[in-house]
Amino acid sequence: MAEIIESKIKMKKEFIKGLWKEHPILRQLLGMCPALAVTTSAINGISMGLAVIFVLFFSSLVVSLIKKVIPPQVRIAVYTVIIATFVTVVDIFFKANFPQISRALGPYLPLIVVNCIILGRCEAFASKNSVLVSLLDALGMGLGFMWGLFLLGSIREILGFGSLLGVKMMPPEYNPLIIMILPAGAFLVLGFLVAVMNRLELRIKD
Amino acid sequence: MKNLILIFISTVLVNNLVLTYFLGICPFLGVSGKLESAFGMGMAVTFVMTLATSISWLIYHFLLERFGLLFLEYVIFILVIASLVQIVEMFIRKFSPSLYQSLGIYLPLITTNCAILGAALFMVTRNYDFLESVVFGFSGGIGFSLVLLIMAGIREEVNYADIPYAFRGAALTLIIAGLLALVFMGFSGLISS
Amino acid sequence: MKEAFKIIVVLTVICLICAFFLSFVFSVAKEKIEMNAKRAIEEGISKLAPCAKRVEEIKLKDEVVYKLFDEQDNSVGYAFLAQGQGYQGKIKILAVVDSSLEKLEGIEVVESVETPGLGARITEALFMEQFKKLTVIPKIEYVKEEVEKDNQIMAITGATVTSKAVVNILNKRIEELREELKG
Amino acid sequence: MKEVQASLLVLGLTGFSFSLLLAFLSKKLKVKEDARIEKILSILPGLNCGACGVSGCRVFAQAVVKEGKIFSGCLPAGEGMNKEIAKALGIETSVVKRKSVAVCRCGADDKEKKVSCLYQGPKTCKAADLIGGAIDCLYGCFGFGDCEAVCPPGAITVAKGKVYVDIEKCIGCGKCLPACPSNLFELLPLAENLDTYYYIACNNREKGVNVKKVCSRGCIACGICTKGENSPFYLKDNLAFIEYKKIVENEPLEEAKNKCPTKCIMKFTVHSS
Repeated sequence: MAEIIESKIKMKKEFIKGLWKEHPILRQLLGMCPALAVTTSAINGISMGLAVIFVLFFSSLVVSLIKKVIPPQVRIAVYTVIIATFVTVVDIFFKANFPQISRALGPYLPLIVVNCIILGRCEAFASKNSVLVSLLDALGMGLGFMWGLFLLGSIREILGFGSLLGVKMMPPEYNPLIIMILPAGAFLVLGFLVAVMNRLELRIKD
Repeated sequence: MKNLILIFISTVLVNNLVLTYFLGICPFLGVSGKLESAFGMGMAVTFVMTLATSISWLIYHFLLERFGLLFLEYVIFILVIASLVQIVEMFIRKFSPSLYQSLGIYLPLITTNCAILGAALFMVTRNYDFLESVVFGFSGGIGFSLVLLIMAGIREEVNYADIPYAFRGAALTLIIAGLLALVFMGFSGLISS
Repeated sequence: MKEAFKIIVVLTVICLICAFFLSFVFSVAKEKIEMNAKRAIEEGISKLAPCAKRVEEIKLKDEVVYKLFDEQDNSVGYAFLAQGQGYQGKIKILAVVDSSLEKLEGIEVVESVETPGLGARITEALFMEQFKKLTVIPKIEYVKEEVEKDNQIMAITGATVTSKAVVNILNKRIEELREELKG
Repeated sequence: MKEVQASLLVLGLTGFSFSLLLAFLSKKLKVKEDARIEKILSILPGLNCGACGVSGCRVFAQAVVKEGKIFSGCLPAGEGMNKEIAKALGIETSVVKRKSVAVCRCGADDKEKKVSCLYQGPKTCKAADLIGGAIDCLYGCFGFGDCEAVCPPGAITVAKGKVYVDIEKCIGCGKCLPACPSNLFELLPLAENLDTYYYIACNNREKGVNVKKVCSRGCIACGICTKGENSPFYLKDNLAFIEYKKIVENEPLEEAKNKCPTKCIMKFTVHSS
């Protein structure tokens, strides 16, 4: 009985850590490329987050299942091919059912394939732990990634376009800061977000 | 010939893959701590990227377009890149263990380096011919190494500065990268094709 | 030897499984994607040329051009897709021109990856309005200050490269159309 | 259906050719490395934390294979994994126990340390030691956390100018000793039978009256602690020390701790096995 409870707590811990303690973008600094590129609006952030969750979930599932069979030399090649397959499925799915989201995400949807989170999680986690734990970890990381993207997307959208999720937020005479949409703005906003995260982490620690 | 030089300058300075397209940020933040590991990483990425774009161009034109298998695009490109990186990893491990030690975790991360796949995908959307895509891959790698070295130089200076606790480490690197991106935007008027 | 053999088998088998899985998913979704693309074009055409009721596809070289007919079935003009290299990537434009190929009914930028806030402003109505009823002969020109002739449009400040790209793409495509249709 | 065969052919062929290349190269470029290192690496958690006193897991695995024994044990892994490593190496291992714990010979915090000038140099102990003047006491702790930065398992935290060593986490690797410019750290040997230990949290070798001027918690070499019979304390150039070998039981130490006027004798207990 004790092990079941203990393993339950462990499971919960694996899931929770992705949401805050080991947040993929703000703490581990993985998956920055899409995080910076796509978050010119909150909607893009969410759809990219959803796509990442789908791909992360299924690749962790497949990787943790077949991890014993793969010889070390080909390990990266095999993992990336699996991830690429799932991303193409997502790409086709978005093109078929949500053409406008697929246009909005544009070239950055395939970049999930090389998204450091997914291979990072597969390489560091899924290839060393059991199936269920890696799935929980994948879900945790995916959700963490999504709310990170949403937060980043909404900040940049509010400052850059003066709107949130397309709804006008700012008074009309607010002229939007174009820099927020440009690459430089993305770096700066994310830099400050990581700093805020460090500050919060520090206050929790002492 | 003029067109090739144009591509080279525009990819290294104007549309730098890292600073304007956000490609390759993970190794950019991770490896830019020390100058020699940044240089090692830059050279490895340039090598892999040049080879990857040329092989991807060949596969794209002779295999994918002819059989109409465009949906295989991502899988094939990433397979090429992953295998190339695996080969580079074997070479570095065999011939310079010290560089292998300092690159450590970041060597496999080159495969997940968005810059390389990004370069291959841009080469497709901009439908360059073979020579242009080789130059594009090479200049993409050079641009990546250039920005990586600049960042490594700055960060080695920053280690001696007195930084508030919250901004230590990655947060400051991101802000430096933001300022670098602003600087590189200055180049945008350079080429008016 | 066993190690090398294992590498070859594993990688090839994984590739084959992925290939099969992908092609299966693609063949299922293929019609839907084509249907979406067609619907997007139809929507564009109906928006640009409300009077067009019937659309007829003509194959020219490898591009598709749509001949438009109104209720009385006389040709009202042509709709065509033109694409080219913008500042940062591909720009795709759907344009409708009258049957004499002299006046543009209007254009709609279908796809573009231009810098948000600058180049991306070509997708806003303000820019596209200028192309309504724009004469196309000899060819469209762009100016920085105010417009004098009726074949000129004003470029977006800060995104002259993108505006120039749009004008060039249209001119090139209309030129091609002129030879194909007249010739 | 055409796509299915075509894609099978194309992807299969590319995959096959690259796997051929990889297989061939992996054999030709085989780096002659002991297979056991890979085996150990797969057991280790792979955190590269340095708690074993070495720079990373791969280096730890290589060292363990080279020396044939587990020299300091992987702390995050805990007992279970160390036994597994031993099994993988085919050697039996005595239960991995740390032989000593680090203590800091300065227990005064910001309030107790007198500071008469405003130090604005770089916030590292090494710099403060070079420039001087951060605190009045010439032997004391600057509190800028050079030790905290270097401690592999992160056992040391510096808060309000005072060094706290988390006894459970400390693995006795001794990396903090060279890191502290005032050499305040010393490795206190852990005995089998004892679980509470005492140490003097002061390093000031000035006369008592001068110590009072710079710190309210420093050892003024009054010698009260050395008075009791067979007490392990002894005085050497105005500072109290403990002769650890002479300790039989803790009675005299506890007594001296209470009698000490400036309360600079510290105590800690070790819980884990």
